[in-house]
Amino acid sequence: MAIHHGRGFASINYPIGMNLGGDPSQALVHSTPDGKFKVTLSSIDLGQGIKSVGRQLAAETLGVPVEDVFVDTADSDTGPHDMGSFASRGTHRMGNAIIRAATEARAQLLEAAAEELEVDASDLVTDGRGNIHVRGAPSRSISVEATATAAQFNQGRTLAGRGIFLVPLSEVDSVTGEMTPVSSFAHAALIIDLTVDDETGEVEVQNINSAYEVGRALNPRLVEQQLIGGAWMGVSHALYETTEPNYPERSHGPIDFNHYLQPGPGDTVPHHISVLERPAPDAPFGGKGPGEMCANPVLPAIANAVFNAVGVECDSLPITPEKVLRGIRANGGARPQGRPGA
Amino acid sequence: MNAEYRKDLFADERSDDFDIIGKPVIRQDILGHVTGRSKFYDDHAFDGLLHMRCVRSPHHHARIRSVDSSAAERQGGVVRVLGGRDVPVNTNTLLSLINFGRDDEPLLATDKVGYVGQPILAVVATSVRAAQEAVDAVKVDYEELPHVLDVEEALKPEAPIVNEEYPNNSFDYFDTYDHQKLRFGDVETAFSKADHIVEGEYQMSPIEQAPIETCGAIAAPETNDRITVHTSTQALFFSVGVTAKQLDVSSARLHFIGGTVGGGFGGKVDSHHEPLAALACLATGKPVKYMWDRAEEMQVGGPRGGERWRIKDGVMRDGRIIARAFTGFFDAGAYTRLSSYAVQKSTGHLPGPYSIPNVASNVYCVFTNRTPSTAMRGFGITAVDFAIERHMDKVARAVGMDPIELRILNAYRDGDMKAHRREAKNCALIESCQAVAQKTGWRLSADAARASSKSGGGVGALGVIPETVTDDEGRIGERRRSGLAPEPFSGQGTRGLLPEGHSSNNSSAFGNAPQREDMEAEIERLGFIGAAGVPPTPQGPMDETASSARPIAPSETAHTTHPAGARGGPSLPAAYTQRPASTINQPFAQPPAQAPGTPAAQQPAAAEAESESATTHFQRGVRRPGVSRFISGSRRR
Amino acid sequence: MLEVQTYPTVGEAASAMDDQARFLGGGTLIMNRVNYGDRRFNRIVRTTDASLSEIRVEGDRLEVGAGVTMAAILASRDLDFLSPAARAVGGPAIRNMASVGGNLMAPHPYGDLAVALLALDAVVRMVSGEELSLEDFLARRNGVVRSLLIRRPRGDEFRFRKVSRVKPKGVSVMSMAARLTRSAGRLSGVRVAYGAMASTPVRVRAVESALEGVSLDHAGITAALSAATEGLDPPDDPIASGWYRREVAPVHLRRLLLGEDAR
Amino acid sequence: MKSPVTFRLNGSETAVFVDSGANLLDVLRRGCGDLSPKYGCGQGSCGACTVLIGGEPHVSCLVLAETVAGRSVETTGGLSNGPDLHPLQRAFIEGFAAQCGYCTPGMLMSAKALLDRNPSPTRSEVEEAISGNLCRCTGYEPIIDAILEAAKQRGAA
Repeated sequence: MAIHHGRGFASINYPIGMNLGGDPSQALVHSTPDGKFKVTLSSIDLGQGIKSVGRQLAAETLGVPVEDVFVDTADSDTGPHDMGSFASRGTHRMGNAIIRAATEARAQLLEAAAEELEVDASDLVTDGRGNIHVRGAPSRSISVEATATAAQFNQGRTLAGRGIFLVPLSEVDSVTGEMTPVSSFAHAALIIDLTVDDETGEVEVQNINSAYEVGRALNPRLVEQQLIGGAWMGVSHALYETTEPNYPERSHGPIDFNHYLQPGPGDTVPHHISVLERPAPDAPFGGKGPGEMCANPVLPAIANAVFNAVGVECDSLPITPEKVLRGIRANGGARPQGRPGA
Repeated sequence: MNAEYRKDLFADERSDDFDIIGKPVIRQDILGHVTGRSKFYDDHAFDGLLHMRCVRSPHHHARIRSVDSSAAERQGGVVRVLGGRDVPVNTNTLLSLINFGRDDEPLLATDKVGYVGQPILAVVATSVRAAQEAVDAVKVDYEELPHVLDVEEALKPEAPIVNEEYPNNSFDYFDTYDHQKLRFGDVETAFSKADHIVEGEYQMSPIEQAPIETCGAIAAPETNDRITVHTSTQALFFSVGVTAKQLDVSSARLHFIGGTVGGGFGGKVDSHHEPLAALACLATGKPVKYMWDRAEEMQVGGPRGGERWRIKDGVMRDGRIIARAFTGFFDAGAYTRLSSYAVQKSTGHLPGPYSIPNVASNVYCVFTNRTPSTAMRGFGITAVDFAIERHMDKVARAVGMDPIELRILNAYRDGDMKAHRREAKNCALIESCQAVAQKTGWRLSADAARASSKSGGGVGALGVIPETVTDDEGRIGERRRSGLAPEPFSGQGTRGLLPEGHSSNNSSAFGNAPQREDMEAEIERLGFIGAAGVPPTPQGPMDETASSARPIAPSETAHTTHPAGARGGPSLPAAYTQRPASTINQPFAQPPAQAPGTPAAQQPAAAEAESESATTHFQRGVRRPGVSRFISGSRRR
Repeated sequence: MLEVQTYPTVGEAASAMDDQARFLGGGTLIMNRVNYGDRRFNRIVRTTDASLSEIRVEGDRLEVGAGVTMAAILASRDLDFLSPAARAVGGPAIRNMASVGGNLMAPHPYGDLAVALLALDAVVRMVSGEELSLEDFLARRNGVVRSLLIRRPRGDEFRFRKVSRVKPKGVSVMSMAARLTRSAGRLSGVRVAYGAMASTPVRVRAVESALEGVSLDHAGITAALSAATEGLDPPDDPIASGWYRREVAPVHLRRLLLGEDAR
Repeated sequence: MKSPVTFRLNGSETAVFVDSGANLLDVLRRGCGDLSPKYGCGQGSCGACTVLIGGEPHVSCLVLAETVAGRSVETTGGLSNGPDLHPLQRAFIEGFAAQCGYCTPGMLMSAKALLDRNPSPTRSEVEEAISGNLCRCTGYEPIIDAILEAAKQRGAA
């Protein structure tokens, strides 16, 4: 009986904002009479946080406090068209649409304020705390609230914005596969430490060290949510999950969560994350959506670590104890490979 | 968990001076979540709500001889039993909304079933129990048919036909090929020059998205002859479009509400619940809920498909990968859904984040008698990355190299040419590798530790689109007739040669210009410094201290690896050696006469013809009977 | 339609049973079937009889009502030896509902508590008054159970181990229980039972006899490990294949017998 | 067939007619209009429907509704005291312990049952307490951390 330690590495990139459908997103922004802003979309929040990210993008772009902005999604009567929340397009496509809508609304906000202050709109800046003032002269100011009231009740002006973001459709060439598939790439590199029990084939992940390059962490806590949950899902995909345990045969497909295996709360793995930010041109504030990619490097890193631990090639997922045990048997015993990078 | 932010990296491209961006602002939706007041689709109460359950196939593949629902219709609580004949446009394919692929999947099966669990009838009743009892009372007479469950078995000549719309058991690409090709350089010649050949096969398991909230929709009559649909969809307007199309109603009558969804992970794009619930609502005039139970979610809901990938690498002793060939199979199950698209998405991802001068792939969307697969987190990429990164470790062992060093050596850098013929930009693989190696004490050589994504890219052969060998193998139906092997260049088909620099189109990866000037944000307010911002960057400033850490290929290697006309065998006729831009999507065997080597950029006429033909397709799509009044995009098969 | 009949005494409930009825204990098995429209039954029979939830102690003899929940076992000092098995069942919510009687009826791969009870030679007392060994009951699995009669094991002679892939709680790859009674320093009259290794929890007689008269150490248990799956044809399911169960059963049996650390 | 059932829901007397064989989850959601417990499986395997009966966690999808007659039922809908959030709710908010939010009401009920009985649990006691509650988004760690934080805050208060 022996427990073998293994270390494995993998690095990946991930396409952000797939571009094979020519898929647009739209956003609308408008102000209430007291200078609070509503953002209407038809994005879907599946937990990834588009309501929250959209709100931050709108508030930053408008130059108003985040508490004064709310995102309303998704109602097909009020939210303009959006292709959907998939393919790592939400932050990229909708984020850009929101920035454009908020930019237009901001321009009107500043014009309305300029009229009240009797200055040129191009001389005005926002302070992010609900005020607009002349650049370099904070005393010549008007609140966003007063501006909105004046705009709507005195000036007869809307403070609203429309945004659409469309990356035109990329054709795919039939012979070379030439295409323009994506807007940018996110990146990740990851090291897994695990143990393998050579009597049972059981694998236990001990530690994850990762580096994720996300363009810009628009909200670091939301990014961390995705990276932690995504790494968990990566462990789950690598070691546990399948709807068809005997693929390609269809027997013994699970129909409940007791039989569809996933790591439980007692299987959490210490995870040290490094976040890198190389802002992507054309992405909102440079941010790339981290949600989809973060599970991917975990799968091969685990397989590589299992090989490192016991010398078994695990090229078929999930890496069940049975597959590891069969591999050890086929090799006539565990064949530890020695610690890499030492 | 702990997280560190490496603000030191790429600091010259980024300003972090914001009020709200980059701040840990509390989630907008969290108070609703912790008080249980967030409104998910099932959190809407309706008087007289009806429930729907489906009669489902117990067979992998069977002809439906007859269906008798008379007993079920008489049972207590049953309001309506709906079949395929009740659906105005019963057959659909999800991507018809972007004009991609042919309608191939019935909402409710009428003539035959192609997988266990396929719905045949939808029973609408006053309670779930009454609907379940009625489902049990329906009698379906089946004639079982032979079935196929393995992707490669399905491509063989003797395999049963899974999906009559695609009788070769593979999706038709460009009305020409049974797979999507990628051809970049000359893999065969490069393999012959490589010091090592490393091969491997990798298999992804089918995986359930497993959102804790199961998929579903509630459709209720609204005032003004409209229907309100509360839905778990991940794509609101996809669902509107599919419903408008299949019910043949104006989208003006559809009011879809969603946006607060209990997890999706890709499994809530398929838009099957909305049309069925809305159909039942129209048929009964009552609110109807169609919600999957967990068993349906797990076995009837489309999973991440099983994918199989084979990789063959040609590697030099120093670790440079000079050629990589892929053969990929997406197990679509019985119907297309999104798998046809995933094949192209994965093709655009090859050969992973590495710069390899010769790449080829054949990727297949294969029909088998299993639950149709669909999107899941990392769709089209997760399995490829598994394959590539397993393979990179095997390559490292073959050449006796540290696995991270191997990746950094081959990593793509700004300015490198990618296999899909676009320049790499905004790369950060090397820095990600270095960051994780550094904190775990994984020792890297000085060269690898100093390497940078921003330097050494685009040099020599890695900076250009190479002269490329092409082929016309795998035409639709050929494989079924001849049993042709699936690997690239595995047959005796005609070879062609495209000149260095050949590009067939120049589509932008960047967004449309703002509609009006005042929608365009100032770059400085978006946090980009210098060259990093919008629009597309030229190459960033060279970091003088960074080492290229990349053995620059001698120019001899760079430019003579695939000499024109030097391939084994008779030299090709001139007509096959050049492939002008305007032939995109035309069968390869009939290229129009064209001066060789005319760069695509000098062919405005061709580009115009392109966009015109796209418009034509779009209009034709819109006018097709049964197509939704609005459409979500335009593209070609 | 589904009918629910509630009776004040378990006796009346038992007489209301027929093949169209199911007896509702904690609900974890039956309500699942109800929710999924199982039409093999159209009546639910239940009782409000408090005596079903009693735990009676007479010296080292215990009578545990069929309605006693896993949570109640965990809360009972008298049943501390059953804690590892009771804790192996579900999460806290399931343990507040799942009953001893239900665990005897649970289909593969469930029934971890029954594995422990098998190794303890528990006797099933039916509502009819009939008493039979748990092994015999599991072979037929019908009738309404009133209680289980259990003799408290001595010292550390009772062992239980559940092998699950999900921590801290998951379905059994297998579970194992052993009562390692000794005579003059040697094992004697040992009981060993497995769960998830057959269609019901089973006693493993080949192992029991191979342990007769040996010492509890590596050398002593060798023959028992060789006989670990004798006569068994473990099932395939989504959790593990029969092959895997057979291959690792000796490993887990050794770890159980010698008290080696579980991972 | 419907029959009347009376019980206490989040401290208030409640009477509702239930269908024969109905589970408590359906009755709470559709009969009482308390939409905080969620349907995730109907099998007792996900925990999204967890409520407290007599202070103890139960998966309400497997509880025959009429069996709660005369008993006290607590749901996440009643967890806050008016606008004053329970320490668990505050800890979940500040700890970013929810993403899609669908498992959250069930998690909170399991966590409340734990803290009511064991005000300063260990990490493994927290893991055990939520071992019947599935989360597909977070990887559990932020949830475990939030429950431990809530225990700390409650101890400090």
